[in-house]
Amino acid sequence: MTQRPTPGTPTGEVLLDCRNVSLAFGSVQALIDVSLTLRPGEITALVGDNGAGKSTLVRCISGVHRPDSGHIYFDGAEIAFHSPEDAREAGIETVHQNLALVEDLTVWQNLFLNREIVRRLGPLAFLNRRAMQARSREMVSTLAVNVPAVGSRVRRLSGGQRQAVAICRATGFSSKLVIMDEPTAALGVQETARVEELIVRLRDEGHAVLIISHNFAQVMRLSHQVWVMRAGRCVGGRRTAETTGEEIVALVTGALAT
Amino acid sequence: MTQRPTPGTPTGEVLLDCRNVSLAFGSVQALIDVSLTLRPGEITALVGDNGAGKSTLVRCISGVHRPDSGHIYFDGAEIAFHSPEDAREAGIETVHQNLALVEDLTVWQNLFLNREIVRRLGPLAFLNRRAMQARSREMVSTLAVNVPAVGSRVRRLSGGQRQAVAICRATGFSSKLVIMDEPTAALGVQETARVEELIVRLRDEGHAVLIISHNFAQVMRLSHQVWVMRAGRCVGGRRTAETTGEEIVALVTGALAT
Amino acid sequence: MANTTLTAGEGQAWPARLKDASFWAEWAALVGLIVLVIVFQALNPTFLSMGNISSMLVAAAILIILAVGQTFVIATAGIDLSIASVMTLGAVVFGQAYAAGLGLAPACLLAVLGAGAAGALNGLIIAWGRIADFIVTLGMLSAASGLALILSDGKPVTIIDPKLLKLSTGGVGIFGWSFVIAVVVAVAAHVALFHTRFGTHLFATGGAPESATAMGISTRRIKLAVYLISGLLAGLSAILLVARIGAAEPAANTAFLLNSVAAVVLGGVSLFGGRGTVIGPFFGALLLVALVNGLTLLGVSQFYQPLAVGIVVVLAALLMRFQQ
Amino acid sequence: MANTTLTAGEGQAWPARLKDASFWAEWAALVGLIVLVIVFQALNPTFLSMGNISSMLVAAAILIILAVGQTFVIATAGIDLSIASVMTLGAVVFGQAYAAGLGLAPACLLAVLGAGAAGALNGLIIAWGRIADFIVTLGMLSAASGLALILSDGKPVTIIDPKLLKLSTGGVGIFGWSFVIAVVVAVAAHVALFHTRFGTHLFATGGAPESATAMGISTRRIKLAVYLISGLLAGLSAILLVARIGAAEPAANTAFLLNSVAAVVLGGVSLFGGRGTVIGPFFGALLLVALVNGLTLLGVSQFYQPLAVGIVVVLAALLMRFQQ
Amino acid sequence: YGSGLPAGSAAATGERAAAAPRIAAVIKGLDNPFFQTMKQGIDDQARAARATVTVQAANSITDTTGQADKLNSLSGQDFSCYVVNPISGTNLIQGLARLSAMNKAIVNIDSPVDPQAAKSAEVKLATYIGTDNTEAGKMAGQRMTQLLPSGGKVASVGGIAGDVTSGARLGGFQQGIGPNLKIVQTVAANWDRQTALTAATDVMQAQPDLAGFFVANDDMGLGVARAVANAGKAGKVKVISVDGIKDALEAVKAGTLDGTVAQYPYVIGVMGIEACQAATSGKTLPSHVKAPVEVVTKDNADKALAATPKPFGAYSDPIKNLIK
Ligand SMILES: Nc1ncnc2c1ncn2[C@@H]1O[C@H](COP(=O)(O)OP(=O)(O)OP(=O)(O)O)[C@@H](O)[C@H]1O
Ligand SMILES: Nc1ncnc2c1ncn2[C@@H]1O[C@H](COP(=O)(O)OP(=O)(O)OP(=O)(O)O)[C@@H](O)[C@H]1O
Ligand SMILES: O[C@@H]1[C@H](O)[C@H](O)CO[C@H]1O
Ligand SMILES: [Mg+2]
Ligand SMILES: [Mg+2]
Repeated sequence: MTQRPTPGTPTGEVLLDCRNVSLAFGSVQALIDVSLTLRPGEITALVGDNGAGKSTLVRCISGVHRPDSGHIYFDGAEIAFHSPEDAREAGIETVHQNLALVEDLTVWQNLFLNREIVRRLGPLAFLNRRAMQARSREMVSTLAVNVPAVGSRVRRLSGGQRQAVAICRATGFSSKLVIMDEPTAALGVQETARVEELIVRLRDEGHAVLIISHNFAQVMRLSHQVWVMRAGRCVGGRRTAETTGEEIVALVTGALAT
Repeated sequence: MTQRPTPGTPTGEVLLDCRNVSLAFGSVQALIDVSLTLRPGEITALVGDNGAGKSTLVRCISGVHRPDSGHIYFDGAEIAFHSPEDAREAGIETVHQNLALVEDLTVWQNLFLNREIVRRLGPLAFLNRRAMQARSREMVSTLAVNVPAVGSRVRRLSGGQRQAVAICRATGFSSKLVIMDEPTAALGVQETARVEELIVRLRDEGHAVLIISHNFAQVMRLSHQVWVMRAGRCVGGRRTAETTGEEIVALVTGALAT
Repeated sequence: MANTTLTAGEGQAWPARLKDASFWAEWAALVGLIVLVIVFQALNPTFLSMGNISSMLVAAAILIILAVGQTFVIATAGIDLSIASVMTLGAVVFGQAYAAGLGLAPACLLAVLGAGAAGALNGLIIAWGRIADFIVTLGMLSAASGLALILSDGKPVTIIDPKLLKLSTGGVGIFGWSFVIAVVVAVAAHVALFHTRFGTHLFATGGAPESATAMGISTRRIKLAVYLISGLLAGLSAILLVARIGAAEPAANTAFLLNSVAAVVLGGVSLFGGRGTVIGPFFGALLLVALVNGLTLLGVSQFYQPLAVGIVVVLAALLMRFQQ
Repeated sequence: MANTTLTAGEGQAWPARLKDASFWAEWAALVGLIVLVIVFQALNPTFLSMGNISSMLVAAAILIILAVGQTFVIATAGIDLSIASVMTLGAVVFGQAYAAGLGLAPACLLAVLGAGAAGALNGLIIAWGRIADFIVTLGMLSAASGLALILSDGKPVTIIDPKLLKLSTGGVGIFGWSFVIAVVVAVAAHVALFHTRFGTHLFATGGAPESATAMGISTRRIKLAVYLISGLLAGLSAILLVARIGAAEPAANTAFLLNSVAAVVLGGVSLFGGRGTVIGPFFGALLLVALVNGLTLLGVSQFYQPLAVGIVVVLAALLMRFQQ
Repeated sequence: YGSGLPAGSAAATGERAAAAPRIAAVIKGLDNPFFQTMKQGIDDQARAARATVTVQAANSITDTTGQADKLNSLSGQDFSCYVVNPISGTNLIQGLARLSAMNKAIVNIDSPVDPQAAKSAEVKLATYIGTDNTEAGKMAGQRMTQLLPSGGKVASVGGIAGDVTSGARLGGFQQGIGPNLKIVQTVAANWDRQTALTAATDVMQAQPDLAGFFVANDDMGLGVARAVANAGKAGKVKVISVDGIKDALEAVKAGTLDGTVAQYPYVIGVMGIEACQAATSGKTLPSHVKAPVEVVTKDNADKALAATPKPFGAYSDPIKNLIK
C-alpha cells in the first residue's frame, strides 16, 4: 500500500473511503493507487487537469466501472457494485460529466428513469404519468430559469437546460452521497448560483457531496476539503480552510510536490 | 425593423453584421429579431442565460441553420450560406458547443476533417497521413497539457481533451472570424489559461473572435464588446471598458431593462 | 419568452402537432393506407366489400403480430432476423406435438414455449456474449429452420381440428378471430411500451444504452426480454399460421421476415432505436397486405406486381416527408 | 504519466494491439476462417486440395464484391437491401443486351450502368427525400426484381460466349479470374476508404452525421456516392454471375443479400456506421463460403446443415469476444 | 486420393467399381416433401445396388448459386457418377462442365439442364429422367375441362414468377383446356402454401364467378383448396394441382382437392441411381426418359394412396433392363 496523501483534519466518521484504487483501459492507466476519503455533512471537491482521472474515479464509485485493484468502502462496508443500480440502491446519486440523459425521452421520463412512480393494479404496475409530471415540474422549477416543459424531449434542450435536468435528477431522490462531475460547466450565472445554493442545502441536510470542478473560486467558496489528482494519481488533500487557491493550483500543475 | 440595441462605440469597420435575425423550431421561437455587429481585431463576447439562443445564433452564422428572416452581412457582403462548407470557405471557423467531433475518428482525422492534406498522383489524390499527423502533434501540443496521442480515437479522450481538440481545429486554419461556443467550459486551469492566451493571440493577429461564455470574469478580462441575449432576443450591447460585471448580470437576468 | 417557447410536449395542440415531423412519421403508414384504399376502391369497388375487408384483416393478422414482436426488438436498436424461421420452428413443434396426440392446448403451449426458447437464446447470446444482434439472429435464422427440418423430417403435418378451424374461419362480425388476437396483442404491446416501467427502460436502452446503464437499468435484461417477447409472439403466429393453412410445414417463410421489418419501418419506428409506436407498425402491416390484395384484385400481372409494391412502399415513406 | 498513458494509436505495439477489443473485432473473421480450415482439413483432407481451394475462391468472388459494396453503405450507417436484386437486374440487362446482339463489352457496360442507376436512385431518394435507408432499399429490392422480370419476360437467357466462359473458368494458378477481380475490387475499396478524403468523409458521415455536416461535409453527396458504388459493384457481380451460371436469369438471389450483410458484420463492421475495414468483410465472405463447402465435403446431412451453419456463424462472432 | 471415402468402401470400389459406383446427388430444396420422396427413391435404389450415395440439397428452391456451390464442393471428390436436379436450366452449368471434362457420368433428373447451354459448355449428360411438365399441365387442363363441362372462368397459380417448370405446367394447362374454359388471371405464389392461400382468396374476391384453379404444385394446391373452403365455395370452385404428395392424395380422397397430376419423384430417384449404375458400367442410355405421370381423382385416390410413393399403374423403366 502506498503512502496515503495528507488526509486533512478528520472531523467525524468517514462515509466514503477509497483505498489504492487502480484502473487501466487497455494500455491507458487512468487511475493509479488512488486513495481518498469523504465525510457526511461535508462538501468535498476533486480537482485536477483534464485527463487526470477524475471522471474515471467517479465512475468507479458509482458502479459504472469496476476497479482493477483496490477497495472502496461506503457507509462502513466494502462495496463491490456490479452495476450503477447497486450504487443507486446504496444511496449514491451521480451527475455524470456526459449527463447520462436519454435524448429521445422527455424531461420527466429522464428525471424518473429507473425511479418511476407506478400505480399498482393487482400484480400489474402502470406508470403514474401525471404524478411524475407534476413532481418533475416542481423539481425543474427550483433550478432552471428558462424552465423547459417537462414533456419536451431532451434532444431539444440547450446545453445548460440539459445540465439542469441531470442535476435535478441526482438531487431529487434521497441519497447519502451526491456526486457531481462538473455540474455547472454549462450553466449560466443564475443557474450556477442556484446549483451552489442547492449544494449547500444538501450539505445542510446532512448529505455528503463530492463535486468536481475546474472553477477554483467555486471550490474555495463551497468545499470543506479538496483532493487533487494528477495523471491518474491522487497527489494530495487539504482542508479548504487551511489552504489557498494558489496552493491548489500548484498541486494541480505539479509545481508543488506532495 | 426593431430598434437596434446600443451598439457600443464604433471603432473601425464592421466584419459581421446580423440584422433582425429570427428563427423558430416548430413552435419554439429560438431567435427573435436579433441584431448585433462585430469588428476585426476585437474579441466580442455573447452572454445570456441557458436557452437564451446563443448557440442557435452561432449556428446561423456558421451555416448550420438558415434564419427564417433577417440578414447577415459578413465582410461587406450579404451571406446566404447553404451549408457550413460555405461558411468555412468564407472564413468563419467555429467551435460548437457540442464540439462537432467524430468519436470514431482519430484526433488528427478530426483536426483535418474536410481540410485534409493530399498528395496528388495524376487525377488521383491520396491522403498525406504523415504530414497531417505531424501538423496535428504541433497544433495539439500548444494547447493541451495531457497531450493525447494524435492517433488515438476521440472516443477515448476526457471531456477537456475533446474540447482542446475542437479548439485546435477551429484555430489551426486561417480564418477571418473564429467563433467559440463556451470553449473553456470543460477545461482545467492550465488549459483555460492557454486558450485565453490563444484568443488574445488571434486578436493580435487581426482575427475577429466571438466567444460565448458564462464566466463573466473571463468575459470582462478578454472582450472588447459584450452582447447580451435573453429569451431569444439580443437585449443589449456594451463596450467592455464602459461597463461592469454587475451591469452585464443585470442585463442577463432582466433586472436592468434596455 | 423562453417559457412559452418550450411548451411543446404533452399538452400540445393539434395544429402544432401537425407541424411536427415525428407526428407524420408515426402516422405515415395510416395516411398511406388511406390513400391506397381510396385509389383501389376507385379502381375496383370489390376492394371495400365486407368479404374482402374481412379476408384482408385475417391475412394481416400474422404479419401484425410479427411486426409487434419486431417493434420491441427494433426499439432497443436491435433486429430479429430469425423471427420468421422461429415461427416455422414453432409451427413444426406444434405439428409434431399434435401428431403425437398431445391435444390442442398442450401443442399450442409447446409451440409458444419452443419459439420463446429460441428467442430467449437469441437474447442471452446478444446480451451476455455482446455479439451484434444481426449476426446472432442470422445464425438463429439458419439454426431454427434447420431444427424445424430435423424435427419434421422435412415433411408437413396436416392438422384437422375443429377448434383450430374455427380460429381461422370464425370471428365477430367482419373481424376474424385471428385479427382479434392480433389487435389484443397490439393493445397489450402498446400498454407495455407506454404505461409500464419496462417500456420506458426499453426505449432508454435503445436510445442511449450508456445512459440507461448509468441510471442502473440492466440493459442486458431488457435485451433478453425483447428477444423473448419476439420469440413468444413468433410462437403465437405459428399457431395462427397452422390454423390458417391447416398444416404445420417446415417452409422458409422468408417473406414474413422482410415484411415484418418493413411494417415496422413504414410505421415510423427508427432502426436506430429509442423511439417507436405500436400503432405505426400495425398500420404498416395492414398497408403491405392491402397493397398485395389490391394489386391482385386489379389483376396486375405477376411480373408487374413486385415493381408496383416497391414503388408504393417508397411513396408511402415519402408521404411522411411531403406532408410536413 | 498521462502522456505515456495515451500513446495508443498509430504507433501501437503488437502486444498492446492484441489486447485491444477492436483489433479482435476486425480480425475475428480471419481467425474464424483459420479455425474452420483446420477443423475441416482434419476431418477431410480434400478440403485443402488445390482444386477445392480454387473452387472455393471462385465461389466466394461474387459474395466478396457484394460485401465490399455493402461495406461502403454500412460504414455510413445505412444498409442496402436491394444489392442482390440489383445484381439480378444487372444480369437481366446484360442478358437482354447480349441477346439483342450488342456484343460482350457493351452488354457488360450496360449491366454495370443499369445497376449503377438503380443504386444512384437509392442514394438520391435516401439523401434528398430523407427516408430511412431500410425502406428505400427494401422498395428497390422489390422494384428491381420486378423490373428484371418485366425486362426478361420471366425467362432466362442462355449466354454462350467463349470470353465469358474463360472469365469463369480461367485464371492464374489456383486463382480464378473472378477471384482476381474480387481482390482488385477489395484493394481499390481499401485505398478509397483509408487513403482518400472521400473515405474519411464517409466514416464521418456514418459516425457523426451532425458533426460531419458542421464541418462542411455534404453528407448527402456521400450517401449518394456509397449507394452508387454499391449499385456499380452489384453490376460487376452480375457479370460474374452470368459468367458463372452461363445465363442471365430473373432469379431472386435472396441468399446473397443476407450473406453480404453477414460477411460485413462478421468482418467486424458495426451496423451503426462510422467504422469498418475491407479486409474484415473479405474474410467474412470467405468464411461463409468455406463453411458451406466444408459441410458439404463432410457430407453433413442436408437437414443438419442449416443448423450447423447457424451455430458456426454465432461461434465465429463469439471468437472476437473470448479472444480478448 | 480417395482418402475422403467412408471407411470400408475404398476396397469395395476397387473390386467392383462397375457394380457399386460411388454416387453424389445434388437435388433442389429441403422444405418440399417432393424432394424427400425423391431422396427416398435414391437411397432405396442405392441400397439395393449396394452403392454409396451422398445426397446434398440447396437451402431453398430459389437458392441457385448455393446449389452450384454444393455441386462444386462435391466435384473435387472421387465420385464416379453425379445425379443432378438443377434449380434452373443453367445454374449448375459450370460445375457440370468441369465434371464432363473429368469424364464423370452425369444423370439429370426432374428439372432439365438447358440443352443449348449444355452444348456450348460441352456438358455431356448420360440421360435426362423427368416429368414432361407441359404434358402434366395438359393433363390437368383436360381434367379441368371434364370437371367443368359447361365451361367458365379459371385462374392459374404458379410458383415463383419466371420459374421454368411452373411456366411449362401453366402453358400445358392452357393447351389442355377446351374452348369453353377461360384463364382470367395468373398469379405467382412462390411455391408457398400461405402465399397461395392469400392469393387465391384475393382472386376469388376479384372473380366472384370463378369456377376453378390450376395450381403448379400440391403444396400451394392445398393452400388454394383451403382458401376455397374458407370462402364457402367448396365443390363449386375446382382445384387441380401437380405432384401427388401424400397429403394431396389424401385431400383428393377427402374431396377437398379435385385432382392432382401425380409425378413420381420416388421413381425418378430410383431411375436416377439405375442410370448411374448403367452409365458407370459402360452402357449407353436413352437421351430422354419420361417419368410416369398419372392423374389422380377421387375414383383412384385409394389406389394411389396405397401405392405411394410408387405409382399405382404400370410404367416402363427402360433403364432397369440395362442393368439386369
Ligand atoms: N473508456 C475509456 N477508454 C480508454 N481510455 C479512457 C476511457 N475513459 C477515460 N480514458 C482515459 O483515461 C484518462 C482519464 O480520463 P478522465 O475522463 O477520468 O479524466 P478527467 O480527469 O475527468 O478529465 P476532464 O477534466 O477533462 O473531464 C484520460 O487520459 C482518458 O483518455
Ligand atoms: N434543434 C432544436 N429543436 C428545437 N428546439 C431547439 C433546438 N435547438 C435549440 N432549441 C431551443 O432553442 C432555445 C435556444 O437554445 P440555444 O441552444 O441557442 O441556447 P443557449 O443560449 O445556447 O443556451 P446554453 O447557455 O444553455 O447553451 C432553447 O429553448 C432550446 O430548447
Ligand atoms: O417438380 C418439382 C415439384 O413440382 C415441386 O413441387 C416444385 O419444384 C419442381 O421442380
Ligand atoms: Mg471528466
Ligand atoms: Mg448553447
